[in-house]
Amino acid sequence: MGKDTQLTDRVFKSVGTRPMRPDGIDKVTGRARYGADHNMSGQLHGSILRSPHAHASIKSIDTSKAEKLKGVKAIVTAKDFKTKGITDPDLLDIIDNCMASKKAFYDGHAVAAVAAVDAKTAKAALKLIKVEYKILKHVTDVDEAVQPKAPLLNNKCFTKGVDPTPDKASNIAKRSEFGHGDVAEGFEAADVVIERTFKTGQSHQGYIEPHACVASVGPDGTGELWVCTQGHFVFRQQCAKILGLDEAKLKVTSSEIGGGFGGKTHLWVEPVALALSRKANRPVKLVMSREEVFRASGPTSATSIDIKMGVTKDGVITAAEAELRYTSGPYAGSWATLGAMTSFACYDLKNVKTVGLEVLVNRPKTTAYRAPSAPMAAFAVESMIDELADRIGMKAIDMRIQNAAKEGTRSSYGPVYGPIGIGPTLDAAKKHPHMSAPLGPNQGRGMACGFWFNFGGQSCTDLNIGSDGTATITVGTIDVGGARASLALVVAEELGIPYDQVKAVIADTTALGYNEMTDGSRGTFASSMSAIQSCRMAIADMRQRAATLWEIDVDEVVWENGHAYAGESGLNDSNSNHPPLSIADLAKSADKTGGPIAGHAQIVADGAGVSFATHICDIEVDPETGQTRVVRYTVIQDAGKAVHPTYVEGQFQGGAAQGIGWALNEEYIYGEDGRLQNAGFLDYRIPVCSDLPMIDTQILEIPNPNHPYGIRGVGETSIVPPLAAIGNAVSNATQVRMTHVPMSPPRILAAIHAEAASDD
Amino acid sequence: MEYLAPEKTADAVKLLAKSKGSVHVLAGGSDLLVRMKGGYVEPDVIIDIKRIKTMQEIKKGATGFSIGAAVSCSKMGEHKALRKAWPGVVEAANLIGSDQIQGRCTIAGNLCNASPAADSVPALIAAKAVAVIKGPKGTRRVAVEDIATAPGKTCLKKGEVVEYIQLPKRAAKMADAYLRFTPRTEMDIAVVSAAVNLTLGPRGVITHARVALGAVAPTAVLVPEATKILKGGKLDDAKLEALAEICNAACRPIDDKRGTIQFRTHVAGVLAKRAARLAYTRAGGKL
Amino acid sequence: MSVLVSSIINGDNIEFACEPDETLLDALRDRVGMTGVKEGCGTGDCGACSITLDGALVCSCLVLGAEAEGRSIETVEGMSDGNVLHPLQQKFLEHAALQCGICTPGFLIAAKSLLEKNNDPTEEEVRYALAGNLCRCTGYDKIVRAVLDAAKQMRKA
Amino acid sequence: MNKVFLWGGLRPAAGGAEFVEIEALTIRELLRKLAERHPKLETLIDSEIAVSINGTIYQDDWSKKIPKDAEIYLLPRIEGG
Repeated sequence: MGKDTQLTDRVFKSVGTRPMRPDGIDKVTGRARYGADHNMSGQLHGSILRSPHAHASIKSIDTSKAEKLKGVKAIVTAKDFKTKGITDPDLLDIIDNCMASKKAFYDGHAVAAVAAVDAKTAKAALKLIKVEYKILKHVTDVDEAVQPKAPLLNNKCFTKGVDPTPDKASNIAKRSEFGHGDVAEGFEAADVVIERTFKTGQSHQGYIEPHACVASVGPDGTGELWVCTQGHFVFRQQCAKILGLDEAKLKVTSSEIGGGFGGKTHLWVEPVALALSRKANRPVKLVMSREEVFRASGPTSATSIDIKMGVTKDGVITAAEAELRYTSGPYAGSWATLGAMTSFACYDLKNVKTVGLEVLVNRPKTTAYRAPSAPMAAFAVESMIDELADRIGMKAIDMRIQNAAKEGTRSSYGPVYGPIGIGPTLDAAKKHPHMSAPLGPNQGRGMACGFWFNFGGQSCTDLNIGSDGTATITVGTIDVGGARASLALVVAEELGIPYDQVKAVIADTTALGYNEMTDGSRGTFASSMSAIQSCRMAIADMRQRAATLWEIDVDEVVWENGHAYAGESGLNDSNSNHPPLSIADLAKSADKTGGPIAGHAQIVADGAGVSFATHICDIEVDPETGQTRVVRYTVIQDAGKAVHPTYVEGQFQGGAAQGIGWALNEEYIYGEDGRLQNAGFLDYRIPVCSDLPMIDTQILEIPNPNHPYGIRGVGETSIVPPLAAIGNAVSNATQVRMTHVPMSPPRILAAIHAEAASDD
Repeated sequence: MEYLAPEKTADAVKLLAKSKGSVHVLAGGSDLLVRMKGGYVEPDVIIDIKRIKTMQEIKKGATGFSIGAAVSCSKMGEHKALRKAWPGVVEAANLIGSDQIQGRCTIAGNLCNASPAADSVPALIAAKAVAVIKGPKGTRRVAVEDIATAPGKTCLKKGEVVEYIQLPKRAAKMADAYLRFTPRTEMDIAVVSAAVNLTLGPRGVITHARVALGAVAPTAVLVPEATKILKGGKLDDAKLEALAEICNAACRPIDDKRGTIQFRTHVAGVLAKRAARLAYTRAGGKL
Repeated sequence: MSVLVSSIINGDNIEFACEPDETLLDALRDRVGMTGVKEGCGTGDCGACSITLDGALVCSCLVLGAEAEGRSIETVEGMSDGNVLHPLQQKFLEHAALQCGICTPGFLIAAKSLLEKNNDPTEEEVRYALAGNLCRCTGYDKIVRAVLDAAKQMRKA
Repeated sequence: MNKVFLWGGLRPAAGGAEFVEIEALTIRELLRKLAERHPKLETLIDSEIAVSINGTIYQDDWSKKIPKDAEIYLLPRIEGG
């Protein structure tokens, strides 16, 4: 996709307006159908037996009694998942996670599943399955897991990324290193050097809709899967491979999705439902309980980060170094890699080095969570920046401005930046009234910056013009929070017709080519790019049709404002004998000019623009209890071009709220037995309405040169700064540096008391 | 499973006495249904008491208020006279879960669920409330602090059901207050809580006091030593500090997912002080 | 053994049979077909299954289906007046007070229950009244604005 | 001739080099030549690599043209939420 030179001064008509979403009425009347809202004839109830142990060898599974129970139609265990011929290690991990083969790696790991006529029978059947375990020593803490004597999860895990490869197995699955310059030299040049260790708890995406699917596979290998997912094409591909089905014969339909945030990019129960269905030759509905969601679907990593930064007394950061240890559950991932890449991405550093270590632990498999791995790294880095600024007597915002990355800066992860928005968000923050508003007693203000890459990937769209001139845009990316509205706006813009004459539809896997998932903030970025190309193809076709109707050369037809004009200058050509033709006019005669009017595009939407944000927040701390209250919160972020500003604001606000929850209370709490103690909304404590203030937003528009409208992804960056912004605010309110997320009241109070004791 | 919904207390008692297996009373259901969902209980019989009219009533009589066992906490919140007489008890009842939960849950259920962190229980203990229990052998009256014997265990015998909770009569210059600590503003379980009930004499002198703490021991506890500290004289800083200390000393908490021993012990004192100030000013005292 | 239950659901007499230990949430979804009532947790912690039962706002996951005998139930399916949306539904759309929308039915029922008791709530009152409903997408900002705006419009009407 | 920088994780497979110099017109040509020179990189190239050309990251499009003297940086593929 080439550059569009118009983009900076383009005047948009539809893009940038705030119409109502097309799927809205269904969602306010209860008509919208989510994962658990679909049923099929003859449907069975699926249920999963899960390990009660954090780490155990599975000696045997006896399903004979359960099989004899009346109403039980199928039981599957790992034996029903054939791994022969599968070489992709990630896919093998997915299969093992969906159904434990040799070992149960965490409390909640699936070991068997039942399909029965109803929930009651399924539940009774699970109780009749006898699993013999040999309990093994477990490790859930990231720092304990890297110790030489830690219980080993996988005796074939030899750290990747180290040369030569170690000959002794460990829980460190991968080491990845980034950076440039010479940090030792950099620290020499510094006037102040600070070293600290930060820890963050494991948080869950916390989508309100639990995973749910209905699977149906016939004896001929033809199947259907109805599922709440962020990527039904990816699910089709992976499920087909796992089950040994032909992709083309597996139709995957994405339901409305009740939140994902990365957690629904991954298979958890779907292959199990398909396997049960195939065995029973009946449709199977499988819905996770909330407890199962917490225990057995992927949370983010818990981390421990050693960081060292040096600064001159003039505020120049001379060197920065970090070792970041990220848990990835029982299987390798690339979470520490992403942490190592993103940690210092906001700054222009001459000497920087980051090392990420992927650590295996007896916790559920880590999945992506909104800008995965970036928030924890930002917590460490942005806390350090505040502390360094304080030490040299500089304002934290000024030190950030002075060191901010800009066009031409070599990023800490390697490449040199093009035009980027970190500087403008900082300038906007400095000018924002929030920065200078007075603070009350026991209140502190904090700020922090955040970075996320964003990406694009494969996209495929169809545009079809109806006989009345209205347009249907069919996309293969899931709409998680208003994308249909945004895509309809883009199509309306491109075709020059009103928004309400465009219908955006999410197709199932039989109707379009492959599409990547809605992740990496790519939904609107990539689908709009493909939609624009589909429109341009249809417009080219319509120009040709107008030329045919007018019996003139196509070069003499100009397309403007949704109309074909005869004559080179279009609108202004009053000499033309041909009155302009609207899309509706052209559609009316489509049967005489070549049949239905359509456009199609299949692209790799590369060139997503990186995205930066700066957040400001005020926190009040009760010094006697450590209780916190978020008093005020402001998000400033670059959107490239905000297609539907209301939903862009919504992304900013939602990301901030998730970050606030993570910063203050959310975490996985494990007992001595390695079992999760708080597998429910009550004790996991995501923020409720009365916990938050209004979240102010400021959208900056620094166009992405690689998108025809300048669009960047906006979904993820907003969760990156809150951990640090809140940490800095709490530290400013209490005069105690907070180093452990979540900053729950017991932790804050303990930190205040420890500081008071050290002062005595 | 059998679901039964008697319309008279006597019938409920009969059904409870004769039912076999795992028999459970359904008042608000906000604890029972959660335990059923989690598979922690599998009742053979559920006896729903919400169809019993007398158990649905809040009555104001010569001896004080009686609150039927099936009265939802939101109904308590809507009762003006009750709110005026027992602001601490009502605010405790209205802190349980959300509006949705309060539309169902009851203080009798909260009491019989026997959680050390139950919100309404410390307030009821401070209020010197009594549970009126009907059983096969007739009626007995038990002080609320004696109902729970351990986490999840009560002194109720087979066939017994709490019919109503009795709150003493109130005069002028009496007030109570309940405060709890939760990390979130709502939808949370008390990490620690404190209830203070005060009666003032002339010139703001405290004549009676009762203090109870929640979530700091296996059951909610009455702190009798606190009564001695508060009684006689006005509420001043010295009294408050002594109150905090005695409350800290009364704590026997555990470390768990909701809080640490250290945190609970410290905050118990903080909340006791704050609740005492609130009750004192509510009763007309000047700080 | 199933229990036969007669209730008034969104103004209509409806009979359904359910297991005695089945929740009203499951009965509404699986027996009556009211899938607008959502299950987010099944333990009363998220509010997605909010309904009113004889006018009281409750989580239907914490009510047994059998308890609904003779009682009146309102769900999101009964909120609009014919083809005219309830002002709350309209304002939720106008303010983009939903992203994924799974929590929306519960929020609408809870907000309606609030406005019936208090037609002029403050922001703080709205926030506390809706504290039993979890939303993970919006950060609540636009939901609160939508409810305040709907209240304003309903006061004028 | 383009300077092709390797992120830390790739360097062991390329004999520890921080960058290699390769002349290539497209990403495909670049990766092919890279694998020829450092066979150990081949499996990593197939599954784990994204290519940054002058700061813009390309995860998939191997037909992408490489401008003369562009800065090329090989990075791990990124996952998102």
